[in-house]
Amino acid sequence: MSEARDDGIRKDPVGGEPSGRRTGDPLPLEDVGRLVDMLRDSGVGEIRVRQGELEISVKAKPEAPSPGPPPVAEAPSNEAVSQLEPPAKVDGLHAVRSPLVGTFYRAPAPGEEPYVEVGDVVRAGQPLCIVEAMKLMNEIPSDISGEVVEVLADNAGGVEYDQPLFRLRPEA
Amino acid sequence: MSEARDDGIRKDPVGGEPSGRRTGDPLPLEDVGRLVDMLRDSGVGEIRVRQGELEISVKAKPEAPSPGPPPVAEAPSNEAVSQLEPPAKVDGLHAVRSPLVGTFYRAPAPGEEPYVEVGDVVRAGQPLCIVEAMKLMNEIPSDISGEVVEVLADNAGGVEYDQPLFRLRPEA
Amino acid sequence: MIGKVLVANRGEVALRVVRACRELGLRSVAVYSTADADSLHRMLADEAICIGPPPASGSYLNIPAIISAAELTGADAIHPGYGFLAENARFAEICERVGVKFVGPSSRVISMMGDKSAARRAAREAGVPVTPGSEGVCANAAEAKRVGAEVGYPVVVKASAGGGGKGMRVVEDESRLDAAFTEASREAGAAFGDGSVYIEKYLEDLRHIEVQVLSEAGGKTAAFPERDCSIQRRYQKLLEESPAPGLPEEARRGMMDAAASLVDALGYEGAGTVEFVYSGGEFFFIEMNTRLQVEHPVTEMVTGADLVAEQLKIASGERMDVPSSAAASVGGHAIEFRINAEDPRRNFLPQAGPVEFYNPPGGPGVRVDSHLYAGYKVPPHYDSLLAKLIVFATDREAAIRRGLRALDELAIAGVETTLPLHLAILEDEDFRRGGVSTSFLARRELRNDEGLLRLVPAGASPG
Amino acid sequence: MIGKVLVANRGEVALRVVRACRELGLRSVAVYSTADADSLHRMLADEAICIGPPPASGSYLNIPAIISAAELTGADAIHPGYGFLAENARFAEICERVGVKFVGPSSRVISMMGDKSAARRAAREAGVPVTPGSEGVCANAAEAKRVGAEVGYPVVVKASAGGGGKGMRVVEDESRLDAAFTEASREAGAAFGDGSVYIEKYLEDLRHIEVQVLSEAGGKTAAFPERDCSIQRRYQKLLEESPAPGLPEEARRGMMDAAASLVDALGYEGAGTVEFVYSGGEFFFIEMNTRLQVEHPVTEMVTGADLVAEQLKIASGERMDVPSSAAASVGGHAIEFRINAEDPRRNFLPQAGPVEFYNPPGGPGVRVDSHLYAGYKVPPHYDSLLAKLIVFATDREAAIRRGLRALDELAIAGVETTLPLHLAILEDEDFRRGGVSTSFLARRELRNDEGLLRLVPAGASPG
Repeated sequence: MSEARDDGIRKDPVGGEPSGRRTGDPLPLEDVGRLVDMLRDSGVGEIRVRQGELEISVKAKPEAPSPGPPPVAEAPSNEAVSQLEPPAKVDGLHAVRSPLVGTFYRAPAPGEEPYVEVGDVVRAGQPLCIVEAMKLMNEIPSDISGEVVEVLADNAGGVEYDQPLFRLRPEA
Repeated sequence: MSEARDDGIRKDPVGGEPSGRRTGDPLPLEDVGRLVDMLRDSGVGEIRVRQGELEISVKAKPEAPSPGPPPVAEAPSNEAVSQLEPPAKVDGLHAVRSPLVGTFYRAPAPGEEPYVEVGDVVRAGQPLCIVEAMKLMNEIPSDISGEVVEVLADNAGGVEYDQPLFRLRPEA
Repeated sequence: MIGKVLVANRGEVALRVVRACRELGLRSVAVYSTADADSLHRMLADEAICIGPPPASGSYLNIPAIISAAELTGADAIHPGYGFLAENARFAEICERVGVKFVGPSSRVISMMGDKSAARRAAREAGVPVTPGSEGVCANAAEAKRVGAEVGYPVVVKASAGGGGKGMRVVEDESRLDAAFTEASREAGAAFGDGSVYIEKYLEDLRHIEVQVLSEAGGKTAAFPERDCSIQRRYQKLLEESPAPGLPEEARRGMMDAAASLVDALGYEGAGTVEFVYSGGEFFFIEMNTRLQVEHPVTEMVTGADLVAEQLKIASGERMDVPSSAAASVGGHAIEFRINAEDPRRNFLPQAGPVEFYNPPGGPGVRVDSHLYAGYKVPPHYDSLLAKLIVFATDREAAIRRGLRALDELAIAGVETTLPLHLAILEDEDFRRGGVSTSFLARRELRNDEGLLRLVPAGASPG
Repeated sequence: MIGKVLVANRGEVALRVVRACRELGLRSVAVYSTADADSLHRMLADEAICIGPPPASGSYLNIPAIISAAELTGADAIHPGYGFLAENARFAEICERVGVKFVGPSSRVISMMGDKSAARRAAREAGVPVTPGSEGVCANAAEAKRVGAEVGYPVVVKASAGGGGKGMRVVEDESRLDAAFTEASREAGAAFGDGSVYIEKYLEDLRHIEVQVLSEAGGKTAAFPERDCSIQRRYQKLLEESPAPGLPEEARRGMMDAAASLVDALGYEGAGTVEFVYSGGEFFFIEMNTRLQVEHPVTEMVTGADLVAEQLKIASGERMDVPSSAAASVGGHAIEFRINAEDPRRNFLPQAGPVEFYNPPGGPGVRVDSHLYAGYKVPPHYDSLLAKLIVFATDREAAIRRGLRALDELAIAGVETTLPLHLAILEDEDFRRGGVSTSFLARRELRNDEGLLRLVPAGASPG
């Protein structure tokens, strides 16, 4: 899906014009407003859109870490897209979950370095990956500070909402 | 129903001829066999049949008192014929239950004295009442020795299988 | 006119009758054993009365207890359901004598149809084709041999009082007839208290096809489009459908007309089923069931009739609400699946115990007749039928697809059931083609295939 | 041809679509919010994907999440069910643009029918009678007054973008029109972001009657016998039936023909419903719902059609399997009862929480469409519809008796539901006579009568 990055769909959610913007153009405030709405409704941490020279980035206010993961129901026996979800905390580890359904990318763009590798120590708010939905690249920030112990999702694979993406050992 | 004691039905279960038997007739062994079967299948303590000069009585072997009443399920909310069943033992009392569905009579025959009154002390095996089913008078013996504390069923009223009929205070 | 109906049965059929009573404005009385105190038929009837201990002999077969319950509750009719006392002529006779309306034919008719050789005679007299064989009971092996020579081997020796395969022997040639006659007679005597046997030509590759009838006893008679009940295991029906796949219209009309003739000749009252074997384009009467059948909903789905309501109307002396002779099919196809508490992976071992989870299927074209609910405990004392799932669709292929969908939705946890066997049957190529014989299941083995069951030819090497 | 269908919905309608897919051999993909992780639609679909948090804005209304789910699972069609995104023209347009087949009409038609004044114009142009009133939107109160004088008072001011009674005002005489116009316009602006309003003559004692249509978009169109949806509470339908009691055949044909004309004129694709008011022997178009409706099973029961399967066939480019123009009724009567998680004894307070016991009714003529099971937790985030009970019988009286029987069997413990209200409606004399108006419930109060609910005339003294 990533090869179709500049088809007609991409601009619909942001409502912009199809072709290159220039420095003198009026600021696309309506687009920004929509992105803000989308960020709020979807619960993601950040949305970034780049289009030619235009780049809009919307980030959520840093929140107090949530008291715990949302309850996970027993997985029924159907062929779900996702793997069986491991419990959020195993051996004191913390799972960073996907705030939206989409395609998981470990790097900001094809050919670039992954945001993080196993063994990296990250700060809360630091981007860990991208989840793409409808051609929008959503940077997923870490919700805690700690060490990356495991990457749970496959690069360029689908992830569900609330699916664990990384396991982190929280900072002592 | 008790006034219809000598209609055609009465003899069907015992298979006898309709009219008066006399002392010289062969013994109705087939009838006895059927009553034995009936006693065994129904779980009653005694069956007595009188017809003219013939009288057959079949009693069950005295059993060790059963370890407890059969489990009683929660009464569903429908209009059952019976009253709500009181628990089998209240304040150490014992319930004597009906071994069959039928009509409850406190006395052996209309106009006669009841088998027992509240306050009477009875022995295990002593008849407490009659439950009539299909014109057969089934004497119901007490399954324990003790004092009659309460009569739970109405004279000439219907009783269900397993319905408590009397409350007895067991002999110390 | 009847006003209050005692339902002398349990399980799904007791519920079926309670439902029909409620819809007709009749009061219903459930009877139950202590093992069924938590049963839906007790809870949903207008009144309920406990009639005895768990063993059926002391409760659902206990005639004095049931008659007493009818008297105590003032019920003026008794519906026997199927099984238990439904074909007990003595019970029907006692009902007649105590003035409680037995919902069904007269004790005389029940008695005659219960005697298989008498039933054959009655059918022959009504002009209904019967399997070639003895006129009535065969007095001895010599008479049996005469009949055998006449109709040709193989023949089958059958108990006149029989049913369910007991007292039955297939005989390949005359040399084995003596022994088979003696064995069948002895087995029949032990099982039914009557050693009478009769001889029929043994037909192979036959289909079991039956015709539902309703009759007002001297008034109108209706014969319904047939049911195909050829999917059986050890003479027990498992899956029934209507119409019978690929049955020529001529055979259908022939069986419906034959059934109506027999019923009229008997002066039959109420609902009944005339059973035929169908083989090589010919059909022969085998027996008549003088009661409601487990598979009656199949007919209800394709014709829109409410057979239990009609039984009650007829018993009440009212006219039935179905067209005289042969009710028309609405042009669809119905299949019933019997979901029994038996483990098909362990030789159909009966199951008992709590049903921890129960999800009946819903949606279009699905009917469920069942006394199950989550938390219900299946008692070990009775028949293993837990639920009947009936699907209806515009044609057989659509009904099969709907059946697969509904069986997939149906969930029963806690006891094993015949559900996976039904899925396997629906996936079988011969079944999907339609028109298989009663040996369908006997010629196949069940194979475990990653948790699912599959049918494979009997004796095939492991797949 | 489509092969895999994403069901962009939850609850009973998601199950309905999953069932249809399975029966047609299409793969199904359920989407669910974290609040619905234990839901049957998730469990019964072939695949399932979690799309967001409990609030619908983040999950079932989250267009990017749903489109992503379709892309990830390779679904080539999306069925929107009803509610949520079913009449969202933008969603349909996005589906069109990403090349996923939206099961429904084009975004252009959804958009046009979503604008009530545009829909009125389209109906008028197709020769369908519309309620007397303004040609389109009224620019100002002066224009509204001109229309009011023309059609006569009372009139009703309605929001063009509206629905569900929002932005709506009944005006008894001209003196109140100015204020009502301003209020309605302001309310519409706040609710829908569009303050446009139009004027219609206000009809009293009207019945809500609607016609189900199916169309192949340029190919065949079928209009089905009508549904009567006059039993409403605050513009929410509660009970629907077909056919409409006492409706003259001429009016039935008139509405069916009108619906078919409109659909043909629109180049409509798929299933839809043309809604009419019926008053004093006349009928007028009010609006068209461009989607499957909650009450579609009522039509399925009386005609034998499978509307969801037909939707999927049409979306797949196949021919539909229903007779062109006006499918014939099979001659029975069907009633649907909406069992909502609302407490009718406490002003219909919405209920949430665990369903401790659930017993759906079974037996003949009963259909249940529900996502309930014992142990299911009703989440507080969504619509209150728990189950649809649909009964079918040969005539209305028999259907009502069957409804009473089935409602009596239906048991839901743990949450209060509208079940007792339905029992009260079925016992109401006016309802039983049939043909009541949409004010039926408004003119009555609920009275507790020994645990049961009864309907009494509004304002009556306590009984």
